[in-house]
Amino acid sequence: MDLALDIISAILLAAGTFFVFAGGVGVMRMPDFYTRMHAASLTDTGGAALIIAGLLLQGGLTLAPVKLLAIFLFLFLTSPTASYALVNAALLSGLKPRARNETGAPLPEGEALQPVTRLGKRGTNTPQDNTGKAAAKQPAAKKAAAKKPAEKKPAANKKAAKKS
Amino acid sequence: MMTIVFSLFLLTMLVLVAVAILRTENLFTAVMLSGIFSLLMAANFFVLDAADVALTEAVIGAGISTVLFLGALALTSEKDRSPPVGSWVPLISASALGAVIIYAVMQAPRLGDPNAVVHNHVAPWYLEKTPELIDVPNVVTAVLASFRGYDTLGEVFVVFIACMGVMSLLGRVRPRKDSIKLTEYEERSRNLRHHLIPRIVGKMLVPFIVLFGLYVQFHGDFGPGGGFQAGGLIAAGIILYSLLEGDWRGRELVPEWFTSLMVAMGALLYAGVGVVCMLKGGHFLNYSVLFEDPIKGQHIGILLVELGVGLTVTGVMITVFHAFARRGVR
Amino acid sequence: MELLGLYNYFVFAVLLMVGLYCILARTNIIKSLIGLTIFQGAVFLLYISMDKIDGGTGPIILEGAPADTIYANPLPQVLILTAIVVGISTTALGLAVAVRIREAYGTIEEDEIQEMDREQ
Amino acid sequence: MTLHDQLPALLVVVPLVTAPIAYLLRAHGLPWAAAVAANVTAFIIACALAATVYGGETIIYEMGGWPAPYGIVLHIDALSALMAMLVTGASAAALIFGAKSLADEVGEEIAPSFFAAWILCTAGLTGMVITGDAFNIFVFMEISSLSTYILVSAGPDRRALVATYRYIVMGTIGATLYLIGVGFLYMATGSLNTVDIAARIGDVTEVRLLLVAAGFITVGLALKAAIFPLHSWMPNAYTFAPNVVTVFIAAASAKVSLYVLIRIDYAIFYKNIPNHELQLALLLVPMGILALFAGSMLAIYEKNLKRLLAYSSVAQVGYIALGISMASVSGLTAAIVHMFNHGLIKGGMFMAVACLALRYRSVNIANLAGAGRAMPWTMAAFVIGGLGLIGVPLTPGFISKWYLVLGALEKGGLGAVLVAAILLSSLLAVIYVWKVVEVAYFKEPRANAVPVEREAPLVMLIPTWIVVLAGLWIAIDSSMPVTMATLGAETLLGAR
Repeated sequence: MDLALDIISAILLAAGTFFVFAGGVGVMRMPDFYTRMHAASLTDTGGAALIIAGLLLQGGLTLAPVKLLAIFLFLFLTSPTASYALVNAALLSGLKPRARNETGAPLPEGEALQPVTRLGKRGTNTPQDNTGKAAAKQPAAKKAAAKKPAEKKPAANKKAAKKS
Repeated sequence: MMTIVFSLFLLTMLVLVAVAILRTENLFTAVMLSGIFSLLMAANFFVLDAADVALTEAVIGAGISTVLFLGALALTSEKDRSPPVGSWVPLISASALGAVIIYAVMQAPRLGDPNAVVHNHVAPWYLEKTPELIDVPNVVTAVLASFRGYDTLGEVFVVFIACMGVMSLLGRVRPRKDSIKLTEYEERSRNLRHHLIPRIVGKMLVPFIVLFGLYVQFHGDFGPGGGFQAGGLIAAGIILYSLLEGDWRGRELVPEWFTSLMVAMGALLYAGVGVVCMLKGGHFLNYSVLFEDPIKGQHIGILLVELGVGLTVTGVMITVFHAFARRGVR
Repeated sequence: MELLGLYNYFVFAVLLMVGLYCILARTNIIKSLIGLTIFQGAVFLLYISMDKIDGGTGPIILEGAPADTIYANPLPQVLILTAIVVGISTTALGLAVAVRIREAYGTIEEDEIQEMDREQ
Repeated sequence: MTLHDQLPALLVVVPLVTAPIAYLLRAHGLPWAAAVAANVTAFIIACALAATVYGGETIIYEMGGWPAPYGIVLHIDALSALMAMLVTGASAAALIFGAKSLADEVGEEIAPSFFAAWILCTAGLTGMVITGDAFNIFVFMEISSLSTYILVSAGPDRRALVATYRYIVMGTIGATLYLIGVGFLYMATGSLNTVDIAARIGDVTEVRLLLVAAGFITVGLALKAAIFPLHSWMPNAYTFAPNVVTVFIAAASAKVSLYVLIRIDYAIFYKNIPNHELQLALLLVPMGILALFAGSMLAIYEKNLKRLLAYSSVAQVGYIALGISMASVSGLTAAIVHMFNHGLIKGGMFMAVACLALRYRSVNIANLAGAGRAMPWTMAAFVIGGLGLIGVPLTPGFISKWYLVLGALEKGGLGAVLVAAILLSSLLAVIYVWKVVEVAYFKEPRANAVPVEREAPLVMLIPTWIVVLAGLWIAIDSSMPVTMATLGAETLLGAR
C-alpha cells in the first residue's frame, strides 16, 4: 500500500519540479514583461500545488498533512492574486504589451522592457524624467507600495485601462 | 551529508544575491533583492536547525523591512544615481576586513563537530535544566525569556526606541483632519479602487494572518514562536489591510493612540513583571517567586513577558509603517 | 574536504566585504542602508553556524523524544533573535532620517548633499 | 532582599520604567519633569552604590536569580560606580540646566518621544557600565546609541540630519564589529560572562581567534569612542545636536565606550594573551599621540565654537587612550581620572556655550565678540573650563595630567616621548582657548550684531557654576575620583 503511495507522490513531485523548471526557463526566454509574467505565474502556482500534493501523501495521518493543506490553500489564493496585481500595476504604469508583428522585426531584448509612454497626470513626462516627483506619481511595481499620493486623477486611469 | 549540500547551495545563492544588490542601479530592484536575501537567510537558518530564528528572519527581515524600504522609496528617489565610484578606500578596507576574518576562521571549529567548545560549556546546562526548572519544551523561548530575560528586556526597549525615533523624526506632520473632505479621501484610496481582486483576496486573508500571529504568540513555549515573530506577523496583517484599503482606513482600524498605548504598555508590562518579582523578594525578572510553585511562576512569567514583547513589536511596526505612509499624503 | 566545513565562515567573510563595500562605495543613502542590512545579516550567519551539531535537531524537547537525541545549541539562536530586532530598529531609524534628508535637501545622494553643505 | 540589595537593578530599571510613562505624558512640560525625576533618582542610586563599593569590594547581582555563567550577572566595582555617577550626574545636570534652551530648540510636539529617548540613553549607558555579560553590553550599547541618534537628529539645523545619518552608519558598523569580536570570543571560550571568559581563556589553544576577537572589539569600541582616526562622525554630531544634548553626550557617552574598552581589554585579554600590552601600546600610543596633535591643530583653525570644543574632545580622548596604553596601575588610574575630570570640564564648557547660544543665537566665534562684558558669569565659567583643558594647577585637568605624567615616567624611554607629547599638546590647548578668550574680552561687538546686555537666565547659570565649583573642589581634594580609579585599576590588573 505505501509503495503505491510512494510512487504516486514521486510522480507528483517530479511533475511539480518540472513545472517550476519550465517556469524558470519561460522567464528566461520570453521577450516581453507580460509573457514572462504569464510563464512565471502559471507554473508557480501549478508547480507548488503539485509538490504540496506529493508531500501530502507522504505525511500519513499526523498533523502534517493538515498544515500542508493550509499552506496549499494560502498559496492557491495569494500567488495568482500577486501576479494579477503585478501585471495590473505594470499596465497602469503604461507599459504597453508589444505584439511581434506590430514592428515586424524581432524585439531586441532590452528595448521591449522599456515603458513606451509614461501616462502621468498630464501624460507628458517621458521615461527619462523618473526623478522623485515621477516616482511619487507612478504606482510602484510591487502592490506593497501601491499607496502612492493622490495627484493622479481617476479619469486618467480609466482611459489607460480602456486604451491598452 | 544532505545538510552540507543544502547549505552549500543556499549560501552560494546568498552571496550571488548580495553581489546583485551591490550592482543594481534601480533601488526598487535592490529592495526586492534584499527581501530575497532575507528569505534565503531564513532558509539557511532553518537548514542549520534554528527554527525560531528562521521564522523571525522571514517575518521581520523579508516582510517588515521590505515594506519599510518600499515606504521610504515611495518618498525618495527611485534611481541610485551614484556613479560607480572606483575609489580605492572602500575596496582596501573591505578586503582587509575579509582577509583578517579568513585568517582567524582557519582555526574555527568545523561546522557541526560535536566537541567544539561552544557545545560543551553553557549549552548542555540549558538543555538539561530547562525541563527541570522551567519545564517548557522550546528551550530557545526558555533561555530568551527567563535565563537571559534581561537581554530581551533590553531588546524590547531597542524596539521601543525605534518607535521613539520615527515618531520624533516623522511624527511632526499633523494630518490636517478638518481640511480633508470625504471626496479627497475617496480619491486618495482610488489608487486601489480598480485593484478589486487584491482587495477582496487581501481582506479575506487579513483575519487569518492575525490569527496565525496570535497562534505564534501563545504557542511560543511549545514550538518555534514568541513575541517578536508574533508582533511581526500581526503587524504584517494590519499593514496589508492598510495597503489595500489606503492608510487612512488602516488608521481608523488601529488608531494612533491605540498603537502608542500598545508600544508603551508592552514595555511597561515586561518591566512590570520584573518589578513585581523584586517586590516579592526575588531578584529582578526571577519568575520563580511569583507563585508558590516556581515552575508555575516561570510559566506565567514567560507568558506575560512574551505578551509584552508581542504588544510592543506590533505597536512599533504599525506606528512606523503609518509614519511613512502618512508622510506622503501631506 | 575539511575546508568544506568552514564554508559558512567564508560566506560570512564575503558577505561582510560586500556589505562594507556597499556602505562605503555607494553614495546613495538608501543603497548604503541596504548595505548595512547585509553587513548585519552576515553576523547572524556567523552566530547561527556555530550552533549546528551533526545529527542534531532544533532545541525543542518534546515529551516523547528519546533521551539520547542531540539538540542544537540554543544560546546563539537567542542572541541572534535579539540582533535581528536591533537590525530592523536601526534600519527604521535610518530610513526615517533618509526621508527627512530627502525633504530638507531634495536629494539622497551624499555627494550632492556635501556640496549643498559646503555652499552654506 | 532589602531595598539596598536591589539597588544595582534599580539603577537601570527606574529609567527603563519611566521612559514609556514619559512617552505617554502628552501635557506641556511633563515629559521633561519625568526625565529629570528619573535621572535624579538614578544619580542618587549611583551615589549610594559608589558609597558601598568605596571600600573596594564588588557587588554581584544575579538577574533572574540564575547563577553566573548561565544567567546575566551585574558587576559593580569602584570603576563602574564612578562611571555610573558620571553618566547619571551629567544627564541630570544637563536636563535641569537645559529646560529653557531645549524648549525653544526642540519643539513641543516631539517632546514626549525626545525625553523618552533621553531617559533611555541614560539607562543604556548605565546598563553598559554595570553589566558583566559581553552580549548584554552590545544590547545596552544599541539602546544608548539609538537614543543618541534621536537626540542628535532633533537639532534645529538641517545639517543635523546629515550628521545623524553618518553617526548611524559609523555607530552601527562599530557596534557590529564589537558583536563579531564577541562572537569569536564565544566561539573560543563558549561563554559570555566576562569573568567566566577570563577564567576559561587561559586554556584556549586557537590564539588566532583571540587575537582577531581582541582586534575587532578594540576597533569597534574605538569607533564608538571616536578615537582619532575613527572620529569623523563626532565633530558634526556635537556641533549640530541641540546645545543641551551636546552637554550630555560630550560629558558622558564617549567615555562609556572607553570604559568598556578598558574592562574587556584588561579583564579578559591582558591576563591571557602573551604580551598583549605590547599590542595595545602599538595600537593606542600612535592613535593617542595623533589624536593629541591633530585634535588640537583642527581646534585652532576652527571658527565654530562647538566644533572647536568637539575637536578638543578628540584631543582629550587621545590623553585617555595614552593612559590606557600604559598598562600600569598609575597609567590606568590616570586614564580613569581623566575620563571623570574631562566629563566635568567639558560638561561645564558646553553649558557655558549653551548660555551664549541662547543669548547670541549663534555659536560662531566671530559673533561672540564682547561676550566677556555682556555675559561676565558665563564667560568666566568658560575660561575656568578652558584652564582645565590646558591643565593649569587648581583645575581638574591638572590632576589627571599629573597622574598621566607619573604613569609615563614609569615607562622610561617611551615615557619621555609621552611626557613631551602631553606638555606640547597642552601648549596647543592654550592657543585655541586664548583664541576664544581674545574674541570675547578684547574685541568690540560688531556694529550690526544684535546688542546683548542680559546675562544668561539664573536657572541656567546656577547649574553651570555648580559644575565649575565641583571641578575646583575635585582639583583641591581629589580623593574621591582618584581612590576609586586606583581601586578599579588594581582590580583590573589583578594587583589586588
